[in-house]
Amino acid sequence: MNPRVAKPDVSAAVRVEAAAFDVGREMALLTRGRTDVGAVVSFTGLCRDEDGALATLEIEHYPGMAEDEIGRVVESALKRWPLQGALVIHRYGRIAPGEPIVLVITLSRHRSAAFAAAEFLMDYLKTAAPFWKKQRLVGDRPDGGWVAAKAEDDAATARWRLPDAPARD
Amino acid sequence: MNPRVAKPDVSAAVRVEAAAFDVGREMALLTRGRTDVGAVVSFTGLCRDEDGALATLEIEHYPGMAEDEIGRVVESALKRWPLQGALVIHRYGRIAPGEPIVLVITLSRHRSAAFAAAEFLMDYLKTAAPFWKKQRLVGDRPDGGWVAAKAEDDAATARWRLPDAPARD
Amino acid sequence: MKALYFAGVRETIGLAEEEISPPPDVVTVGDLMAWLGQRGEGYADAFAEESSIRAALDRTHAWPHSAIAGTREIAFFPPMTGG
Amino acid sequence: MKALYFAGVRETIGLAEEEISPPPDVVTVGDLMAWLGQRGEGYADAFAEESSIRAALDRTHAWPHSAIAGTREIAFFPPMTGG
Repeated sequence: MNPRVAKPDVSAAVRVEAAAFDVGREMALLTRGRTDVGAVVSFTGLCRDEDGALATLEIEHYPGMAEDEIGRVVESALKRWPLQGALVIHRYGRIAPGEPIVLVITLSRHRSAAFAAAEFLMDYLKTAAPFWKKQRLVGDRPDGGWVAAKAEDDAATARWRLPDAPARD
Repeated sequence: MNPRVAKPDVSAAVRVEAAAFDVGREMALLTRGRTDVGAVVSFTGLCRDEDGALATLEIEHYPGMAEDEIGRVVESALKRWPLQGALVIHRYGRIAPGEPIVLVITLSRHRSAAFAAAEFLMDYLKTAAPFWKKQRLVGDRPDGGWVAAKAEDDAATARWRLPDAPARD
Repeated sequence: MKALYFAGVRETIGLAEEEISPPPDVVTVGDLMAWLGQRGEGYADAFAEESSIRAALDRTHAWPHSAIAGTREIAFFPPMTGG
Repeated sequence: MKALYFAGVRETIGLAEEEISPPPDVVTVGDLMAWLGQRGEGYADAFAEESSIRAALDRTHAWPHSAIAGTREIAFFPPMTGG
């Protein structure tokens, strides 16, 4: 999915894919030929090995809704901050420790908007995008179960809630 | 300068250089072979053309102090947040619109520390690192003068001040 | 109506998707969860705790009180852990 | 003591660096700015407004009230605009 926004010079894209991404390449594509962008913020989420315990992560997702939901979060960010671009990539499938899982890139004239929007996007992705992580462990008992949702992630999302926005749960 | 920090698995580096940098390459070098990092945040500051008015930016710096001062700010960030790495690159000399000027990368297990430290580093760089920008304009009057410091940058820095830290001015 | 199950819900029920035809007195997402909970052991386990399940109606997050009328696709899943 | 001037201060004075030997009654950075301000027209302009000048003693930010005793290198420059 590639929800183009009507505003000129704003490129927004959402990708949900199995393949690994290249942060430098994505950033170069977003800024190529542009001389109006002042600030580029990127967030890359990597798979940690949990001190050697984790063999791989398996990420399940809800095809269709994953793209739609991330697209809605990107639209909110574009309404809330003067962004010149936003890209979100979220992987699914089997991911090894050290590999990237999620990428958020924001472009703006000034740094404060780019930082705030990138953090907002990540906080919402964590709690609203339909992805679930299962751990495969090293050793005899490989089933590490589903990763539990964290209350701190809900709290991180809640702080972006506008006074007039209805609570989600 | 490359101020290695005694803590294991924390790599901190500061570079002040004329050459352009490659964000993807720097990020890959910082995370290569690591499986303990969960979050990588990057900030790239680009030269804007000011709606076509700017031909080039000339960045003057104070050699020696620039590295030292950025190094001190990096040390503060490492004390304040549980970072696994930090890199700051600041360019000097002639820079064309669209080119990168400054790069901050932070590594941490969790995203909130990586985001906060990257924003802290940028805010302090803006007001404390000895760099000055001069504008060369398009057209008959190329001397666009020195860029003036912004009150909003001082305000951005001030919000990180700890209650017991002395004000700087 | 198509029902989709993801992650722990899918594993507990033992199904990824199925066609369902709830009776007319099943009006809300919460009603549907109660109705599905009576279809067998896996279902009973999956829907035992309403607060640990999330639902989406036609790929948009929904609440237990959301009305299901007109929905083509309903999905049930645990709290999300992406990012 | 070596004095360094950067950016607008360097241009206004017309010098990037020089050796200076302030008299013993020049104790603070502020004193030094007043003393330098009397060395000629460029200096007078450069140091006319104390609040628009920043100083560093041996490559560390300093204040007008900072003592200059023991300093090998002092630098004067406008508020910084890096990043």
